[in-house]
Amino acid sequence: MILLWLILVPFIGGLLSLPARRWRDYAPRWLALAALAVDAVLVLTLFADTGAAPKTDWLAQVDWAWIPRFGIRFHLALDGLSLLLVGLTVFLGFAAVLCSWTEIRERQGFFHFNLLWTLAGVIGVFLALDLFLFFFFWEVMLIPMYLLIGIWGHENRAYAAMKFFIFTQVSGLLMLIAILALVFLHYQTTRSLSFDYFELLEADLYPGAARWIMLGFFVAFTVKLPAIPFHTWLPDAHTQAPTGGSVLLAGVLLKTGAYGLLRFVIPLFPGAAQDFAPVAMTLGAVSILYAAKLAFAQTDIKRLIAYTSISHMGFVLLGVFAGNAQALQGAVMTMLAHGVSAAALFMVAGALQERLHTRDMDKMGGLWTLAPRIGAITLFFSVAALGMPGLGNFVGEFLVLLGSFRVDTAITAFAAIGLILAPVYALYVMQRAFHGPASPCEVRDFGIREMGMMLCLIAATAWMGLHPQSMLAYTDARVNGLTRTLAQRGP
Amino acid sequence: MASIPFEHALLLASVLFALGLVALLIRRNLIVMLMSVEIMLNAAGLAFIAAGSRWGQPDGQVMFLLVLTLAAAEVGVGLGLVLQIYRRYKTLDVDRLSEMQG
Amino acid sequence: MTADAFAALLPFIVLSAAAVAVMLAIAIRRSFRLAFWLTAGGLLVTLATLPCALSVAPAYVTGLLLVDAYGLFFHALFLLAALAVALLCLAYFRRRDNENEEIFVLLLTSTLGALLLVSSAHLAMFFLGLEVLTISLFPMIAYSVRASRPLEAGIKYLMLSGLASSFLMFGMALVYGDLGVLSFEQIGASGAELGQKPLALAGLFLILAAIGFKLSLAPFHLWTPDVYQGAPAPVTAFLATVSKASVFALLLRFFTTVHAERSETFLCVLGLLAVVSILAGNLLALLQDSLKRLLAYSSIAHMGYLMVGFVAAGLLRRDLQAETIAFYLAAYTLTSLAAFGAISAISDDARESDRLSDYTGLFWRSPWLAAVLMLSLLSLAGIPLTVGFVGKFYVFAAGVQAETWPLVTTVVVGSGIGIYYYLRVVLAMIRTVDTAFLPAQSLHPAAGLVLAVLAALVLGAGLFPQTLIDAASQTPQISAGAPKGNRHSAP
Amino acid sequence: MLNLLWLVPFMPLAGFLILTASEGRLPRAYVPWIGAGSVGLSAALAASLAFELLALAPEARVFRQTLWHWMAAGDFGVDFAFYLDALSLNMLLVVTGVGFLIHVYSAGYMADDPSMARFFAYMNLFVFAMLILVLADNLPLLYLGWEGVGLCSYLLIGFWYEKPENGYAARKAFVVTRVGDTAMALGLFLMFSQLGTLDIQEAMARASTQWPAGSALPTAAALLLLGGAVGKSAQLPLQVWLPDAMAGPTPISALIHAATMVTAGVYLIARTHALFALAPEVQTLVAAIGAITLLMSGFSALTQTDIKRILAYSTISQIGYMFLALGVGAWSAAIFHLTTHAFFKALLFLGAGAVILSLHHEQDIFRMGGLRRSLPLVFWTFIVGLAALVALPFTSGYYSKHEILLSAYGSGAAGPWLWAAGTAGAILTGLYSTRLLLVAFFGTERTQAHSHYGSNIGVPLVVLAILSLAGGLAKLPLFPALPETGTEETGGSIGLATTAAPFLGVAIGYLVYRTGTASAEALLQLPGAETLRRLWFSGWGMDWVYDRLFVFPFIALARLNKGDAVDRLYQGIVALTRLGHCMLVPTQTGQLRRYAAGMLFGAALILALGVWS
Amino acid sequence: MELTLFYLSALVAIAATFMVVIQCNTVHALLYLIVSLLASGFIFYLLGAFFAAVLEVIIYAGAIIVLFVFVVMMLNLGSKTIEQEKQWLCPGIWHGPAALCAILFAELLVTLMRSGAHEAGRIVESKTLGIALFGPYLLAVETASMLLLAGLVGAYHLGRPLRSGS
Repeated sequence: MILLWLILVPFIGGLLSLPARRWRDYAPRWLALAALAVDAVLVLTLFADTGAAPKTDWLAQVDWAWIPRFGIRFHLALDGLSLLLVGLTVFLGFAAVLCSWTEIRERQGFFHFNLLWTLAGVIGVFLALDLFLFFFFWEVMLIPMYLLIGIWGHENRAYAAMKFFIFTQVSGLLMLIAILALVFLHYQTTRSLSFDYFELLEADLYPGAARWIMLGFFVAFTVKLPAIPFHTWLPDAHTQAPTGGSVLLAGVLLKTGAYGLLRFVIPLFPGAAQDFAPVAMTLGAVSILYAAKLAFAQTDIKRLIAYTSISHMGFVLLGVFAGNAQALQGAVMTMLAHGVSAAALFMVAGALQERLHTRDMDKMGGLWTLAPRIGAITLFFSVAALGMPGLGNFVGEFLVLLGSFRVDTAITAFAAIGLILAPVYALYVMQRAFHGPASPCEVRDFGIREMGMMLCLIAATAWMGLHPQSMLAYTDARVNGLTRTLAQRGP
Repeated sequence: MASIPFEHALLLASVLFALGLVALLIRRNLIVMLMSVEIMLNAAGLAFIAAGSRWGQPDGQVMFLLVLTLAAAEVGVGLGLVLQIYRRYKTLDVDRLSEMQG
Repeated sequence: MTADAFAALLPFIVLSAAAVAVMLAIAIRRSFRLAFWLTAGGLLVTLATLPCALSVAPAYVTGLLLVDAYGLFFHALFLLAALAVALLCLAYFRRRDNENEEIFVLLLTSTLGALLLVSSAHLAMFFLGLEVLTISLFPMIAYSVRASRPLEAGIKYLMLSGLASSFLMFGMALVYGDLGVLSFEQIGASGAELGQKPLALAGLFLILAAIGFKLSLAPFHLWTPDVYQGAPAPVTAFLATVSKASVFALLLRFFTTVHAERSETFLCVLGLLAVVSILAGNLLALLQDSLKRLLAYSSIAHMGYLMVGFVAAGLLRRDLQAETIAFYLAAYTLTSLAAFGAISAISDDARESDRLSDYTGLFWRSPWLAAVLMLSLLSLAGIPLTVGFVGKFYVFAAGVQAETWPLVTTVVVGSGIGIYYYLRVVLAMIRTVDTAFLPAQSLHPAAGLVLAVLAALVLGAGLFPQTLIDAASQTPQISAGAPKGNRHSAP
Repeated sequence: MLNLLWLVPFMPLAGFLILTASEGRLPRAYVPWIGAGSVGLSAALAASLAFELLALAPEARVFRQTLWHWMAAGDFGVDFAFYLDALSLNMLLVVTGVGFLIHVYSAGYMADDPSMARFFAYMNLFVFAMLILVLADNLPLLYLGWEGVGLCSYLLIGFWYEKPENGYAARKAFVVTRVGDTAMALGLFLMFSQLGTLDIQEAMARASTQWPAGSALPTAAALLLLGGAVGKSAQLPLQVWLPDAMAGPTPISALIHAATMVTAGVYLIARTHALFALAPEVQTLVAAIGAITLLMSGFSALTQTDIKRILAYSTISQIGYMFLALGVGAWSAAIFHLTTHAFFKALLFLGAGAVILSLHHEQDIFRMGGLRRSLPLVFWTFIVGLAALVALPFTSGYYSKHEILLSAYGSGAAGPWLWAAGTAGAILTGLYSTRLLLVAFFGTERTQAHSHYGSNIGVPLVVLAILSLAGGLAKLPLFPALPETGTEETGGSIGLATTAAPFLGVAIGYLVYRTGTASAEALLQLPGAETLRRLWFSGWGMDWVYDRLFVFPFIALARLNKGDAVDRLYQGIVALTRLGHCMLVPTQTGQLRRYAAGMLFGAALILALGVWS
Repeated sequence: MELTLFYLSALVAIAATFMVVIQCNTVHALLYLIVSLLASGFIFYLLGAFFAAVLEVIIYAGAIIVLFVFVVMMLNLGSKTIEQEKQWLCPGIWHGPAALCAILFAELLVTLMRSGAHEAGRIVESKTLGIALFGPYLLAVETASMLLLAGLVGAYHLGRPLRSGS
């Protein structure tokens, strides 16, 4: 039941924050915080419950009949991987609410409604173990996010929102087709119609079918991830979204794609995934480099950060398809660490836009003098983004490369060039926005609220870098299971 | 009565049908267009009669009666509409009635 | 007449009586409200007689009508839709001095036509039902005779409908001429050697052309946008839902009973029509600025999706076909009613609001109305949470199971394009404009009631579709005497 | 007591955290106390640890401390663990000792800078990272320190961020070293994938047993590690960043870009010497790199006019010696030279800093002159430093460099060539050192010097001068961390020539610059000399080449594809859809008769399909 | 004999219909249409459908066409419209529609030719027809009444003059 509440709390909170605006202007955001706090308590309870126990199996489950006609069940379950990602979602939910505190002045009730519903959808994605339910949440989270971009976004919001929606929706349909194909093939052999994850894990597919079905899933997830060549929605969406939206997009929504790869593509189609691994890994490596190069070329700071996200997600793709324990754990760590660091960078970019009314780095410069706190925080997260050891991103990237090196030396060496390109763009941001002579204007530095939030993010990043084992332990069992699956059912 | 080739009757119906179609397509006068619809319906009726007489069943004639009913009703409504249109547009030119497009 | 036959006929009798009663009432005293209440009462009583009819189903009445569960499902649907349209009319026709009461008579007769159509078991009844429906629709479409657009729409529909009727009759004559029988079942009995009966086959294709016109399948779709746009909004709602759904329901009954789907050619033609409709409808809607035209084009596309479901499910299993069609039609009816209802609610017989600019910022002017419209658009786009998604899920399920990949691909492409224009409307509605100059929309309570109920149904059936699925799937037996053998052993 | 090892690095970290958290609101007087004090405590602790460790038997001089389990995945697992042996102890002492002195010096040097707290914070962070580097028990942790010092280097080079060129230099330093680091990371991956561990000692042990000497795997691994080393230690071909790195405050140049960080590459190779020993070709390559680098940068140093750039090239050159030593297997000689170099190069930089401070940030030696009178303390300590650099007998540099050159000579076939290069380099060293001394400290006073430095500048200079002189007497107890290399007695003539070479350089320098710059300018009139000077001045044009090979193409490519070519694909789809729309819309003419024709067409079509199929 | 009559009246029907298509004067066109319908009625008779033949003459030619005549006279279309019709009927616009119709006709023709040869002309007594109408087709008749009701109400609504004002 606790799993259901995890989804329902933000859902109800969102509904409540709609009318709350009439009561007080600030009521919606406090309500949102309250809802998130309740969710956080739930997540912490789950962490506490599982802290001591061996993290091997599913920690909690909800399983009800939903649409018996198709054997669709309302099946939620949680393992270490889900738990971490749900934790990340709630954590960044706080960040998203807090960074919208002053930015969003109009239609606060509806804003927080959408924010919370997006979170509910994402949590649903991380918990759903019925493929139909998964798809359901997968799509449901799009609409509020679409509205977030479309209503509170920046100058080109309509285009960006549309692009975001169409990309994810069309790829989602491909996934739906793949899900159905999987279900019906399974039905043909077993005569039992079911969308249940565990049952479909046993599906016996002939390799040709498995390859195509796997591709359907793969495309949906790589669009969301995103990887070259399906990435072009992301720079627009991230750039145009309000800060809270960008935080959720970069921090959480992208992770759903990676989660899908880990949860579905690899376990359901181990053989096909292994056959496909060289292509996928190449895509990952190309994403890393190509996006890094594009990031360097940007002058719009949010766009730049958006491209860095693509670059980092390339590591995830690489890691997932490398498929050994190191690479998979690295992919998970990259997801978590990138979630935090990219969210923080978007918050900085949002803060800058709120203060300077521009995102063009050519119009910035010398901000360090004017706002040293913003500078220091940007520096920290730029450095995190470029993979500084001791911070979370490094652990992820290092493990990914470590693992993938065993699988494919050439691709890994190619991908490692990304380590060189990362400082090129990351430090370029610092140079253009913060270094250089100061302009004579006044810029409000971060206040207590923003610093508190940022310090939490910093602490999280450093914690992930210095003691990643505390998180890796949660996914250890799942990753071992995956490697075992790959070893047994691989080609 | 001597037998008449069924196919020839149908052929006649087809010719009439096609002629009605041509009329519908090339005439711009609304009343004539309504007339051409009548021609086509009549052709269909003829086909029914022919079919009924091939099988020696009353069903063909029943269907013809229904066609007749439809034709009457349609002409009633259609002419009412044409009247309104003429009042409004002062013309029966169907091509003038293309305000909505695109 | 036996008691059973009477029971089976009861809905038709009550409905006809209601029509006559309303006419008489109008003749005695013109009162819009009275006419409305009589109509609503008539529809409700008819609805109440359905269980009575169901108790004797399936029952042939004089060989012309077959009252079975399949038909009764649609009866209920159409009666409810007609009730909704009646309520919308109450809200729409505000100028009560204009002798507007006839609309209710016509509404009742056209509903009767639809009911007859779906229950028909004989070409004569097929024809009559269709014509009762159509003849009633002519004056309904041209109802607001003071305006030019309704007249234009009316004459277009009348002429083209006459043309279609001619095709239909000619086709029927050919079928009859070749086979000598008129009832569906008898045609089906001699359907085995349909290949050796070129005349009958040609007749069936001509009938298909007429049905294609009514369903506005491309290339018979050209009339659709003009008529949708020109007709008063409640009439458009009726036209889009009851008229289409009844013809499609009949199409299924007719073509399956005569075993047309055994012919590969036939399925190919239907598939082709589906593909062309999907592409043409979606492409035409792409940049459309009139919401009613946009929805008209979208309905073309939807008929294409439905046809995909028809073809695909037809390849598999008959009950699945009926279930798919029934569910999709119900979903489509609900959704379209909501969409046109929303349009109707902000229009009246003095002014039709169908330009996209009329909807700019609607979300901020009257949020609930906009929310309903948004919901219905999302449902049309097939986004989860809505019943439209489940409908599309059915289509995909059938398509995937039958492995009709070209059709499935087309549906995906069409959906992708579709999202664009649905979201364009959504974007217009959420555009933030200075609302001070725009009047808040006042909502007539009748329209408000209809929209609230419809929105609740769209959401409710989207979240918990099992009830509707049960209703739709308990109607698999289209007619007695259907052969038991199935082409495929798949579900 | 040894258990307090963890405090050594964490003391500076604490300093960093305190200084950062204070956000510059701490009273200025406290800042140096925290900054230098934390390092001082570390140094004291390191010294006491040294006593304790050295009290043990040589074989037992190993201490391992695991702080926590860092990360594990599958069969991979590393701890956050420190490893203290003679080698790391040596580095520990150098880093904390020299670091402390430079911190003290900085308190004076940066006294007027508004961002002093930030400066000390970065410095402390650097010391922390450097200590992690040298203490790391495993390669990932070493990599943490390795990247950490790189980051601090970046931060400190770009410390004065208002000037864009400083930022450029900082980024250049980071990116160029990152190239090497990436190679090193790949080396790590290779080692893990083949050896199954990244624990240094364990990996070395496994490599020695699993890999035959001279086979491909150790060669590849050693090559990749070498990539990291040349990046960090500014050796060919990645030396281009170091001269530019002089943009930072001078104490930084002393601490990071002379004494400690740049020698990390030497430390790395010494740490993994077992691996390099398995790859003789790579070892030869190391020696060759060292030899070529020391010569090339010696020539470059000859032509520089900026006092810090002269010292920077000199640093590159001296690290070249260390590489030479590593390449010929003289491990302890390399570390020995590393240590002495830390003393005298820190001294030189600090001296140069004092000069620069006195001359209001004037760095061109040709605008100096006559400083021996205005800055006597600096002058004398500078002379000591230069003497050690030139390796005049009885200075520390003499012992270490002598050992290197003799080892080089005795190292097989290529030995004499390496020796010759090293000796030539020694001549060059003498030459440019003399040039620097004569031009800057003698002659007429061209810029008025204001000596206003206090004791916290003077004391470190004196201490370092003493160390530079006497440091060579200490016999570093590096066994068994590094294998003993018995310096076999080579012929006396070689030893004599080695000793004499610096004198030759000094003599030439004296002849040329005795009377100011006139004779040097005369030399430039020789044919080709100006071209050569420009080539040397620009560091052999490596920047020019790299710009054209990598930087410009990358920027051009980035600019060209700013809008993302892949997006065109999707724009194409959009355009196609719109085209479809535009082609279909004309069918909706609104004309009834055309609609009828459309229907007729449709009917004819499906009938045709039905009839003819 | 009957066959000859059949072909003769078929010829008349076709010719009259053709004249409807090309006749510019609406009233003349209507007259041609009556001729065509009468010819059809005669064919019905030849085919043995006497009742239908009678209805064809009475209802089609007698009632429906008269309705047309009324409207034409009500609208009082003068000679101006005839001129206009002539302009509209310029030869250019024939090609497309005629070609399309020809194609459709050709398709029907091919189908007809494939279907083989069958005889028609069996007499169906009016009594049989009556029994059918009030037996199995009872519901159809009832429904036809609803059809007419709808047509009636619709024609009433559309055809009445608009009240001025409001």
